[in-house]
Amino acid sequence: MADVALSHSSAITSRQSFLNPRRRRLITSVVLAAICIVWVYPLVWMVSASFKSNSEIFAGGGLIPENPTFENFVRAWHEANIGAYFFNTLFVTVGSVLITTISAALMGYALGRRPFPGRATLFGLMLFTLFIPQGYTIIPVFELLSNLGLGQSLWGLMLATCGHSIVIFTLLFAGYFSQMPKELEEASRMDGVGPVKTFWYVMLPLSKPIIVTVVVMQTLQAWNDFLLPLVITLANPALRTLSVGIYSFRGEHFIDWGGMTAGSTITIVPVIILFLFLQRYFIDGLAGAVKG
Amino acid sequence: MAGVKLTGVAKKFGAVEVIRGVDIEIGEGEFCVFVGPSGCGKSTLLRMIAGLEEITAGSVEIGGRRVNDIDPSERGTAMVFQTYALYPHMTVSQNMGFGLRMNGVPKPEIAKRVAEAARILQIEPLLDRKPKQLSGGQRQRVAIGRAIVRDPQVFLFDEPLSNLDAELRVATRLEIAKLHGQLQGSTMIYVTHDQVEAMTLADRIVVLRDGRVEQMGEPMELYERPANLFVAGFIGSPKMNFIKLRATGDGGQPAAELPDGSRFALSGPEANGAATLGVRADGLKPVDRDGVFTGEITVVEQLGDAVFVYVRTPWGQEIVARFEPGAKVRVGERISFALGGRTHFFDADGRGLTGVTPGNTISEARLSA
Amino acid sequence: MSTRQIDGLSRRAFLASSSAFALAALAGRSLAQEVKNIDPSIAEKITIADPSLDLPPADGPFRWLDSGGQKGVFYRQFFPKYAETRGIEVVYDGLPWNEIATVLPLGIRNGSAPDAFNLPNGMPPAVAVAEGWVQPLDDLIPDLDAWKAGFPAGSFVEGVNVIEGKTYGLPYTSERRCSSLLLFSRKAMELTEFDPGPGAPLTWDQFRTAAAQITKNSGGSMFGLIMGGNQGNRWSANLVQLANRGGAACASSVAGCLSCVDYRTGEIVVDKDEFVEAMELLLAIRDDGSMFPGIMSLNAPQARAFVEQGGAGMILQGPWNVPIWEANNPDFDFGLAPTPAPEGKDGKTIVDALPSAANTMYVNAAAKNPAYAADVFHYMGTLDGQVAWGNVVGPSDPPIFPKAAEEAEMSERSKAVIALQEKQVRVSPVVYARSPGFTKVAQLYEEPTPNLANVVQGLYTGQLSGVKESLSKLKDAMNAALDKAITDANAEGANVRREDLVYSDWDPSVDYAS
Amino acid sequence: MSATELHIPHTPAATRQGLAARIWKSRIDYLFLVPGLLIFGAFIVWPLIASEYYSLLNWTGFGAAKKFVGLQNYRELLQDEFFLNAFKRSFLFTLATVPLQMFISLVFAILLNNKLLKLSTLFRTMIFLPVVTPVVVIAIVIALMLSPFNGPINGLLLDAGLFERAVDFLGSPQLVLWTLAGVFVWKWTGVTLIYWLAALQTVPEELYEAAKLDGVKTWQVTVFVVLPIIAPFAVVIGLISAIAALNVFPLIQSTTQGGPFFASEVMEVFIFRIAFAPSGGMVPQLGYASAAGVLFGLAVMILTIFQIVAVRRARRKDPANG
Repeated sequence: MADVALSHSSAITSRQSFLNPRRRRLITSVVLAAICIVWVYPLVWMVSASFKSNSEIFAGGGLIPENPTFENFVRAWHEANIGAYFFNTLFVTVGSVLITTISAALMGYALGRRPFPGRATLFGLMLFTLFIPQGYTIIPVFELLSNLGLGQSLWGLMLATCGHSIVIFTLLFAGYFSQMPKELEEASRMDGVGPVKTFWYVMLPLSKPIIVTVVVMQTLQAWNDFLLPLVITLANPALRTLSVGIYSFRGEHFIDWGGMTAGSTITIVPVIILFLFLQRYFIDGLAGAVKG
Repeated sequence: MAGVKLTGVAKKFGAVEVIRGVDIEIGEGEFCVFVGPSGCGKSTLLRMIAGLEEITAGSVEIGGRRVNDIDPSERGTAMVFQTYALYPHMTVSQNMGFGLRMNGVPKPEIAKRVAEAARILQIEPLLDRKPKQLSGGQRQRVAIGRAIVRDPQVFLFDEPLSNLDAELRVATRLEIAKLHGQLQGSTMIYVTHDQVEAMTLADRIVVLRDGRVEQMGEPMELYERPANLFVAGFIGSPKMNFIKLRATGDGGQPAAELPDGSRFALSGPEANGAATLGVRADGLKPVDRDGVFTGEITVVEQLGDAVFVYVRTPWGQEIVARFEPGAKVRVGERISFALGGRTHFFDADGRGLTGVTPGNTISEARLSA
Repeated sequence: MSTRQIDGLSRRAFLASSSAFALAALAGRSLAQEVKNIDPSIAEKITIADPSLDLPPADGPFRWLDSGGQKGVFYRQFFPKYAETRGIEVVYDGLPWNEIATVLPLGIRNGSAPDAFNLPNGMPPAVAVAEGWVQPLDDLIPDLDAWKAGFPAGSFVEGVNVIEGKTYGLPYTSERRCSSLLLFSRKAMELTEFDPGPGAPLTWDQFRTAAAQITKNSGGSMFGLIMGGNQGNRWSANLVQLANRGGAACASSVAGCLSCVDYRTGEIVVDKDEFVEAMELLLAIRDDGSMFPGIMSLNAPQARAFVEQGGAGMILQGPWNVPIWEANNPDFDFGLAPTPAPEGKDGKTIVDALPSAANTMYVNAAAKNPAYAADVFHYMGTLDGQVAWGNVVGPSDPPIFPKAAEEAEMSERSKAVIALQEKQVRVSPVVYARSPGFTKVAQLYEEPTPNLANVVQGLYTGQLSGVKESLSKLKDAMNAALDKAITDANAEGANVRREDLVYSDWDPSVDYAS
Repeated sequence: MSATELHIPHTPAATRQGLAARIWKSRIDYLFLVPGLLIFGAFIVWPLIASEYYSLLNWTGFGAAKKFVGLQNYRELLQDEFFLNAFKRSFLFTLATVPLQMFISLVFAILLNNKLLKLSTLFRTMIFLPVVTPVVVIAIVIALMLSPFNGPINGLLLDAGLFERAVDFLGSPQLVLWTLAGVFVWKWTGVTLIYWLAALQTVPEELYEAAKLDGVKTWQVTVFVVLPIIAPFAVVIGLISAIAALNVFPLIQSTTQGGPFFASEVMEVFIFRIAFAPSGGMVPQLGYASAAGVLFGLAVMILTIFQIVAVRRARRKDPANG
């Protein structure tokens, strides 16, 4: 934007010609770079600390470790049981992403495109629940899972994790599908393709931006989720997810800054990699959420 | 191959009646165009034939079989959509073969049919492209190809050309006309709001308005004998000139009075009811005297093969007349016209009157005398 | 104040007092991790005798749940050996108290609760019995009476681990602990003019001066005093025990319907001068700048670690610090002394009952392997088991058999702690024994917010002002809550009165005994 | 064009058919709904209904003893200063974070919206990183960074001579809520930034060009052309951000648990404390906590409805975005 408004006429004056668009851009870049470095400093500091011994961390000093060590990672991996927690989290995340995406897409399709009786009511109900804080509903959720025999299993956790954002995702899908030309469905209907196949072969492939958004958002949700896994895995620490594991590791190692930062680093690496790979789709999808 | 017969077909959306009892019979192999202004229900009617809209009342028969409650895919119809409705994530050949694939047609058979359709439409080089990589015209062909591979008895076109630019529209119109020739015996139903398309393509035109059939017939029949004001105004370009008449027939001799008070005689059995005079641009002949009316030229449009001259009448109406190329007319000139070609008369309800012909101008002098 | 009479333990007050450990046991959880250098030979010294009873084949793994901490250290060594000897599989879980509070009720409901467990903090055993969570030991341990006779007097108390004549809990650790010992780094103490020790407590003034001197003389690298400030129980325990030293005769409960009750009068004494002055002492240390910065974001283990690392000189904490420091950092030179007392005073530290209610183990009413639970319980109630326990746990959760405490192998410091606690800690009357209806009161009692821990925190951070006013307000709220609970309990037929809390014969300087 | 016709079929047709027939006809649609409805019903609707029922009980959440007390919980809540304070803090927190977050992200968005700025994707990614970092990790990092003892930030402040004594960001009752608000803004600005960038996409390129030719300065274009165009989005973005800001439980629970002395206890933390984590020997009061949740939910909903009305108004005023 910096150069956009540099006008013809004003560019003639000497002050302005010093600040030509290129220079302006350069200055903007430098300022932004400085801000961004401060912005990510805590995370960089965390990664840096994870390679330092505790005494070096406490001594302060620069970001580059004097005697880089992997010991923190080894310790965090073993003592925080990160390996096992990692796979628990992965299991819950992948499962909940699959279930959520498919259910939200199906429901979003029906809500967005199919004029079935009760559609408006369901829409209203979903909007109504969208704004109600869910933190305190954990007891009924747990009761339900217990009654289903899933109160202490990763499956239960996976299912309950799906509940978090299903409404938002459904509305995202519904919004997206409702904007699709209905001729696509009609064409496929003329071709003798049933609603299920049409959904699967035509509509779903076309909703890739939303799918990616939902996948990333649900991954973040499942990977971040705290209260739900905390309660569900209370009785069985072997089922803990990374967030809960790191939280309790922290409870046990308040002074082991190296271990905590190493554990944290291990935890965020997969999500960050996922984000870097999918960021274009993800950002498009998020953007769609506000435009739609 | 089959004809299509609509009997008393009606459609309601809630309390809104969109189609109000339509009876149409389209013969096998016929190219029938539904034409009408926006909102006249032509697309709805087409979609009812396709099975995309439910039929509130009446019956639709295709090939003698009542299809009201038959699934779209079972009706033997194929549809080409205005927006093409190509599946964006599939290649051209996948687009064309999708329906067949989903219905378990063996792969070699699909390939064969797709290749055949591609050959007919000359889109073989495009088969592996995605719709995004195609031009509008090419997309249109793919959409038609998708219809062809289904080998339907009835082709349904829903304004297939409206998304194309003018030049392409003309070219594609020709292609469709050719296609109709190639696909021997295929019945085609074509919806458009463009009367030129209707005139050029149709074996038969159905003019619709407000969910009713205004007139049905061959193009020239409609052009020459519009059943009512609406059809008369809708068919033909430039639009037919309409001039309000005041019937002044006294006694035996019917006559009509133009808004400026000039009068001319009328003859014919229904002459007394004439309320509107309709005359196309080529029905006005410039005359030196005894013209029906005189006006001042406001605009001259040179089209090369013709000249359209817009004339302001004394009562302030703008009338268009066709001149031969090279006609020497200038803006600001006054010019008199006589009714030199086919004229149309309509009664107060807009119904076309048959057999009414204009007679001589009744001069002021005679009048005053 | 003459005859002694132990009726039993106030379950609720008891549990409440133990919730000091409750939250400390959040820390407790960490102990298991923190004590890394356990001598493996200790496990070898655990001898497991033949089964005390006929053991049926196990139905699935035998599962044991407690609050971990030092207990975890013991059981993680004990159970592998036990499992091997008995030829069964054992699953041991050590969970923080707040997790037990959530997990156990849910587990009971969906049938996944372990065979033996600690009750959630704040849950009166009578409630657990009434709700059918636990089963009595009477039918599980054949020689029950002989076994019980091996315990010191006051171990089995009606209303605490005996309900309506049936024995439910295994009371295997002693509550005779002082959770606000003055623990200090010798290096830090050398910066002061004082030399405290087990027999030489500091006065409050000395304590304050020492803190200031450490801060000043270390040149700012070290602060005089540290506390786990975001852990409410540390505030209340320290305040009550400082007040105890000034003569306040009430247990250091953080919660519960009978917290801070002086049984001599039956009154809640939380706004008495001893309390006010103890609070003002803490505020003075804060205002001197001698308190470690940012303690409101520290929990107890963190605070403990800063002492070890040289960030702070002194800490008011429990005996469990001793084995932790010794195990983690053998080079760390630290000393200990009783809680500082006001000039010229030497009040006792009061606990609600002899057995540690928090550590008491119960058998699941729906246990799959009750016999094995009983077998382990039986073992823990023998001298062998008690010594094995003492060897590992040391002074943190002392064995309830005094003989075991003597016989167990412990460091000098640990022995000194136990001796100090024997001298310093006294058991108060237990109201549940005399008036069983109070179990109902305990169930119905609704703790006021803010509670004592909150008020102390609020005063410390400056969100509350006026020590006396705040504590009086708290007392009124506690009284109101207690009176309401009594009224409600009577409505349900408890038949109790506020006067039941008065034990005019109680002498706080000696254990109250029947 | 038959555009108008095309839209008509979308309105659920009230045909002459009976409801049953229409339902039967839509049976496949209901099939589509099944998995989603199961999840929605089980994990959202049922807990809500259950909570509202619980809110009428005097119930710990565990024992079998449920006592119906009608609206008593609600009456008590309205006199509970801790509830009222938590309520107030929640809204204060929202009022502090939402505008700040929106402003910071808007500035970023305007700067990053320059196609010629080569590093803009990198910058955007950097600003987005805290968003993808789990809250628990953020809590750890923040606690370490802000530690008054050995923490790098205090080290910096002390070295710079800005303060004499270390600042206890998370331990001081005066600072803690604002510290957390800052952390919250830092964590979530990345998302708002994306929303703003999306909004900026709707500003036609020609407008910038036209302004350029008119000799209008950058800031003038921004203030007088761009901002008015994207203004309607502000309401939507504000709404999304406000909802997010009311759900700060994980951040606060994993940093201060609402302390010190309730200074950072917002609504969700209050509810959690009452329902699950009563301090000391306090008994959980699920009924009471549920009532608090219901009241809070109602308040949030009313707030939301206000905002939605505002959105509608804004959209109506600006036909371009209708």
